Amino acid sequence: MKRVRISNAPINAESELAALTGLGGGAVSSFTGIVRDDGGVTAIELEHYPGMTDACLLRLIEAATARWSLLGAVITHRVGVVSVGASVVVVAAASRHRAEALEATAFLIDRLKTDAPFWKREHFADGTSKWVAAKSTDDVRSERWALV
Amino acid sequence: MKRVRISNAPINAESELAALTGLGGGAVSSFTGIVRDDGGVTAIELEHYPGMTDACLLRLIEAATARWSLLGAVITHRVGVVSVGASVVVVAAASRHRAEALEATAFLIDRLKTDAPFWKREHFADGTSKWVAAKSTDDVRSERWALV
Amino acid sequence: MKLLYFASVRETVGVSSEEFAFPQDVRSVAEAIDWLSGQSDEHAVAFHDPSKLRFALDQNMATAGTLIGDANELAIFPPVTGG
Amino acid sequence: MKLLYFASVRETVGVSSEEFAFPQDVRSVAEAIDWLSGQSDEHAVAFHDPSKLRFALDQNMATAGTLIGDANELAIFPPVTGG
Repeated sequence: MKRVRISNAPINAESELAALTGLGGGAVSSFTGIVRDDGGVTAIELEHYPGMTDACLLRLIEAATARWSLLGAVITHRVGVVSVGASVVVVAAASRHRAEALEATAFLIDRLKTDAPFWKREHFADGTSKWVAAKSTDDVRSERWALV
Repeated sequence: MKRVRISNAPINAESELAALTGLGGGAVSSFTGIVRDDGGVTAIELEHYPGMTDACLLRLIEAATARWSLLGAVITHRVGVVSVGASVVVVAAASRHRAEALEATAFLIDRLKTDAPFWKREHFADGTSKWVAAKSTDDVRSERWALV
Repeated sequence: MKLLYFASVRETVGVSSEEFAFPQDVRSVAEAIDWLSGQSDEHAVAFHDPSKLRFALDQNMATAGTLIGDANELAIFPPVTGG
Repeated sequence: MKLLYFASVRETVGVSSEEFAFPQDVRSVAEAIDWLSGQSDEHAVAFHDPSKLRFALDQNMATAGTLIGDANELAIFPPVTGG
């Protein structure tokens, strides 16, 4: 089970996980990214590259499936305006044993951060907004997964 | 937010995660363990050491909180009879950034497997049952987390 | 001293809990296991290989070498298999 | 060649998409960026530091050195910040 969704509507981890818990595996692992109230942020606005995003996320799932023995994986990502406290992204993986699901989940979110064509704009309480800068720490975490 | 629950009733990841998504952090990670249909298993039966279990699980959360910057962590574990496909355990952690929640989740489930006083009996379709043997691979994964 | 048995140990001994007054020379968990093995055939079978047993003293994990001291509760069980 | 711009690049150039026929000597992404910089003041500002830009050719990630070949779509954007 491989599923990618780009969503304008609120997402929640529960419905994303439901599909994975019924695959017969013993392990489901998930990561949910949530909008933080960083320095007065009230919401973020997510732009993406519509033609490329789905294919990119599906490639991440294919890469995870090639690397670990998975029964399924899902990625759901919000676009548009997302308020503080709401979920931006849910990634999850199912496997027979726990190591695979745990590692694949970390891989998927680490690679999504550096590879998937999304851009975040922060909106502040005073009405201003600015683009979020990419973080070098994300590059470091993503490169950990390079196959040697 | 630190919460430990031993449950006779079905558990689901969603309600366990709900408490963690509202803590102001940007990251919630979870692991759900599910009863597998291994060689005709129809259900497992979980025995535990009531006086010790809660304290042990809370100590695991304390250890994770001391090691990583967490906003909260929860562990919920079933006892009694749990059917194939149902969740046995949910562990989850919340943090500002993703690395901490992801690592703490893996730590909590790895250590729970080797440290928490639960014992599993497998029930089979033919009416027989047997105690599950501990796995040396669980010891290896747990010892990965030893502080050097 | 309150003894608690779990899982296969409980089934082999035949009870989940019992009380014993250990003799003075029983100081460690290993010595307690050795002494308990003499209490019945069932105890002997349950405790014949201490390397396959795990222990908790007053609900804290212990090893065969741990001294009993003034602990009130000794739990004996196979390696745990939760999660 | 269809050009697509995203996020701050889109805002600086002032359009999200446009079409150009590159001259024959524009073979790589870097050469395309250099040529595009000459199209307007806005293009010049948006593309003045290629090290801060990322590229996709026909929706696959590319680098400055990637040859355009017979690709139909070149996307130019700042480093991604999703998740």
